[in-house]
Amino acid sequence: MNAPGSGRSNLGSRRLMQRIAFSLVWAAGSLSVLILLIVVGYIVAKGLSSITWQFITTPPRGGISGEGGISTTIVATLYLVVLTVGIATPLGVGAGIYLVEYAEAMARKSRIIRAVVSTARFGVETLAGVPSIIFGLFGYALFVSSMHLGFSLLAAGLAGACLILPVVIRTTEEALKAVPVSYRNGSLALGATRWQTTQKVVLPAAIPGIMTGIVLSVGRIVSETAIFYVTLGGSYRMPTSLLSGGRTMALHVYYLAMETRAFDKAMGTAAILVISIIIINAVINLFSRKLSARIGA
Amino acid sequence: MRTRFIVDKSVGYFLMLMALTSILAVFLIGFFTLREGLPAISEIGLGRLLTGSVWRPGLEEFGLVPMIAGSVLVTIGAAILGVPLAIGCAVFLAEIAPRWMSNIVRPAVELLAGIPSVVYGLFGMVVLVPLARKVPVAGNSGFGLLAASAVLAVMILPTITNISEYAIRLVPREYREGSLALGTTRWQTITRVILPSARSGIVAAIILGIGRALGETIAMIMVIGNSVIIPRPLNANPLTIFLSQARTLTGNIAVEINYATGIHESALFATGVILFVLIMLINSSARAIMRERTR
Amino acid sequence: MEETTGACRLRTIGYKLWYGDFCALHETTLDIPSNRITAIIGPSGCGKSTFIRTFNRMNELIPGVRVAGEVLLDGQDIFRLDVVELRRLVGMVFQKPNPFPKTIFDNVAYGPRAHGLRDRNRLAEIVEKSLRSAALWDEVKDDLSKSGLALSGGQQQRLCIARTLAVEPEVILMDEPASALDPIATLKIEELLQTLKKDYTIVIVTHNMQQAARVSDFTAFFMTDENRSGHLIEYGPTSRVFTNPREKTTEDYISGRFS
Amino acid sequence: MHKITAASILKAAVFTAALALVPLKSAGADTEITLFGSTTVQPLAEKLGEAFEALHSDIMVTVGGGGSSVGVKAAGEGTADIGMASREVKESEFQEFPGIVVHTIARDGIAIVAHPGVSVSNLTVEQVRQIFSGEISNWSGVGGPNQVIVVIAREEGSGTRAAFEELVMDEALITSGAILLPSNGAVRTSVSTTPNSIAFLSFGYLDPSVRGLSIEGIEPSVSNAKTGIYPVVRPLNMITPGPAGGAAARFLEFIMSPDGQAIVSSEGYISVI
Repeated sequence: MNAPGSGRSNLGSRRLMQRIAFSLVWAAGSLSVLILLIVVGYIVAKGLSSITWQFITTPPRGGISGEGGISTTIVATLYLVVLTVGIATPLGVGAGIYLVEYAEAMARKSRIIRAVVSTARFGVETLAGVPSIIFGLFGYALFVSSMHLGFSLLAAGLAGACLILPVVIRTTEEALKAVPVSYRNGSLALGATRWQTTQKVVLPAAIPGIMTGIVLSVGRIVSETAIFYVTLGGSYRMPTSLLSGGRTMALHVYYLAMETRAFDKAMGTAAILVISIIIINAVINLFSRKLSARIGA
Repeated sequence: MRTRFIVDKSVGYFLMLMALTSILAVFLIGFFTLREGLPAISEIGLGRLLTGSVWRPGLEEFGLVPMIAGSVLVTIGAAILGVPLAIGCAVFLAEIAPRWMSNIVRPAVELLAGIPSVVYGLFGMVVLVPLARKVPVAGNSGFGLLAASAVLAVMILPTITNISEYAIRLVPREYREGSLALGTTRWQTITRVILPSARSGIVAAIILGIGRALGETIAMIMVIGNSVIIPRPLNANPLTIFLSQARTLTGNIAVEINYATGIHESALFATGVILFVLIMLINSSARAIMRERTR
Repeated sequence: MEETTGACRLRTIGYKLWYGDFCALHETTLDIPSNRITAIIGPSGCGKSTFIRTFNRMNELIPGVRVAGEVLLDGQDIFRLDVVELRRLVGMVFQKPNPFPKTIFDNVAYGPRAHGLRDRNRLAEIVEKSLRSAALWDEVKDDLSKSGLALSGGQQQRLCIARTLAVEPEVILMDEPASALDPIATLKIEELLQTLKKDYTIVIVTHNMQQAARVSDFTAFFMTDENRSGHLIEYGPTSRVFTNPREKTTEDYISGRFS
Repeated sequence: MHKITAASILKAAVFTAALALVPLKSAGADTEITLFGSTTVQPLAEKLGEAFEALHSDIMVTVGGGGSSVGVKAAGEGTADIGMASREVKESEFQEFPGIVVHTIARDGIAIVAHPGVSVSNLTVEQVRQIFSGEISNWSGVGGPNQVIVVIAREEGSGTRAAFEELVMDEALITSGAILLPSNGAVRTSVSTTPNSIAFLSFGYLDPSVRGLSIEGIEPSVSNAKTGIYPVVRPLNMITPGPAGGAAARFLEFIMSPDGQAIVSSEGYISVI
């Protein structure tokens, strides 16, 4: 028992060390929850009083005095969600299907295709890391100025679609990879082509995962400010066409906070934003639970 | 029978085109930002842009050193506050938390990632700036690096926590068991075997967090003061540098792009090019580290 | 039970284990003698790994595990001992060689260092002694700073044994230590066991009956019942269990009627 | 779950994508007037637009910000029907867009404002220059308490800043230590919440949350600006890509009418008739 490495001697101090360290780690975990509660709690508590049915259904007015409600900003946000998701989903799902279902088989045959595939992967990875202000600059240079779309939903939507494209691609890839290979083999063995297999067997199984990606993208667009700050113009009038300017809810929070002293309304709008994000996260969790249940079954 | 396979083949190529839209977008982004920034880069010179310490567009002075300093300092501040917290969270979730607790912490961290940056900015403006103003130092306006770093620390927490937790979970169970079987405490196992084995993943997580910090815009312009100065301590205590106002590269673009014309606008695009290149470098080094690890 | 000669080091009395509601191991009462090699045999899933992971309380790492009954180490209830101290006294070598991604030296010095030893010379002594005891010294003495992962599978397993010896345990648990190795490496490990038993009490799980017969002094045979729970069927000196089993099931198993 | 098939998702996606390409421009250019530019002119334009819409229910006025330079550019490039600028159009801009027409719809004073807690109430032009250039960095330098002055200003390119520099700063430069904010509203908000701060602000944004300082003993008020004794005044311009036509012309006519100019006055700006 007088072993050289005998633990008895320092076991007490090691235990103490562990206790201190674990308390700190527990504190870190709890602190993240606490920070969330403080931020969300503060915003919602301050904002709740200004949220009324009227606030949601009337348009903003009064310029810098920051009067009125937020109806037009909700509409502009929804337009942008539909627009960006509408553009990015077909492209993103298509790209995801290619990268998971086709890329390997096609790349095996040709060196050019192999290069194409790795280029595509590089594109997705890079795009995912681009900061949103750069998407904004790009949207401003290409869509607003060069293509003469002006500050408009269309210009902002195109720039916003670039933001969520990698999100859709990645979640689609994840969802497709989670579909067991046996599903595919079963279908292929029956003589179905790859596309038939993908369409009839793989995609249906992957739908909850793909939906997760779409909902995640919705969240990104609802939260985004920087891109729309430089491409959307910021008018709070009701958008009438794709070439109208507009103001999303997030942008409205920015303008109210920075340009007016209507902090209560900024808080109210921010509270609605935060609540929508909480709902969106809940939906995502629902989908991913559904997904894991399905894969488990 | 044949048509089925022709369809299959053409669908494959069609999907391949879709897969290439990302790289097309990257190319277009690079191309247009560079095209707009090129006049400034050629006229002013990349060297003067990167080393000039005065930014006065009215006098055609376009030095980015103040913004580079601002971005670097606010990122350092965010890392000091956020990295220990984020890694603590990751260790907690991966190794220590009982199930009920991780069922609270994990969604909380996810939600922190989802909260719009404008909301963080608003919270910073209304709560943190007045709080920072309470530090009794002459010339402290509250707006500045401290408030901005605190906001940013929370914003990078989810990125670092998620990727670090993933890296820690990738450490083979055998290492953990092998260490515990030698009579080490769980904490010793974590610090001596698990964290070293997950090191590259954690480093990558921190780098990605830094990339995210450098790219943040709206929350920054709401709390950092946007002054075009190289931050320096407000008094003899060097820590008061964090009470100084500053401006980030991203803020420089956002604050001025709407008001800029000609060479000034081009200089802002050049700022964008520099930011883009910087973040691409950072992200690809993080990816390289992660790839190294999986090998 | 009967026939165990010498001092008894480990003893289980009415020990039971559940994963959640599933009873993985039925009441087991067993004495493991000092300085002997005790082999645990039985078909896959019969609870033999679960059983030896009892002795260093490794099962506690799995959520939802419950135990009942007594387990004694030198007469002391292991559930009352500090688990960290227990694991130092009861070392373990795993089925798959699991050296840490560190140098050979650091792998062996890991335990003593964790227990607070800082003295470099003393560490170097322990590392050499442990590597010698694990019959690995001559193969690695010139490149102790090489990664432990760069060794061959058999060397890695002996490194893990050296790592275990470095903290001077009283008991060494081995969970199918040779199942991932080739026959030559297996032979080396088996030879090593014979020298180690002079100083240590060894419990080894194996599904290789020849190996059990070759190396062990005592053999315990576990078997699953219709509910897939593990039962101890028979326990005694190896020579007797293999030549003259008392239970029909043991005989069937040994003669290879099922596996 | 099986009701949603892959095909239906793809169909929906394609449909929405197609939707994105169809109605590029709404019913006709004459029913909507878009304005972009100066954040100083923006709130005024919004008020004018609301009044104009009340008279012409078929026309919609959409006002966005951006800043004076954007205003000139938007008009010059034709991305807006009307651009707004809170400063004179520069020679270089006329060279770039030779066709543009400038309409001065109002004039605006630039007030020097401070946090309500600041005890100083009058400054000379010279003192203002020294404070904003950083030569005087403590309120004690202008007869106030011993407190560091927090200078808040607009960023480069702002029309308000350009006018302020031209009218007050002469050749002096605004100190680089100034907090820079991207709009008049942001400046007002920050001055009202930051002790010991000073800034310049469009008259239209004056309200009790900030303290307007007298310059050379003259209060920042519309009447003082109108009679010409308040020294810091600049034009507010609307710019059309060419001679105004259609709805934009009717909107400009309305602005220049007595009704329109009454709104200009009531919003705190100086009418031009």
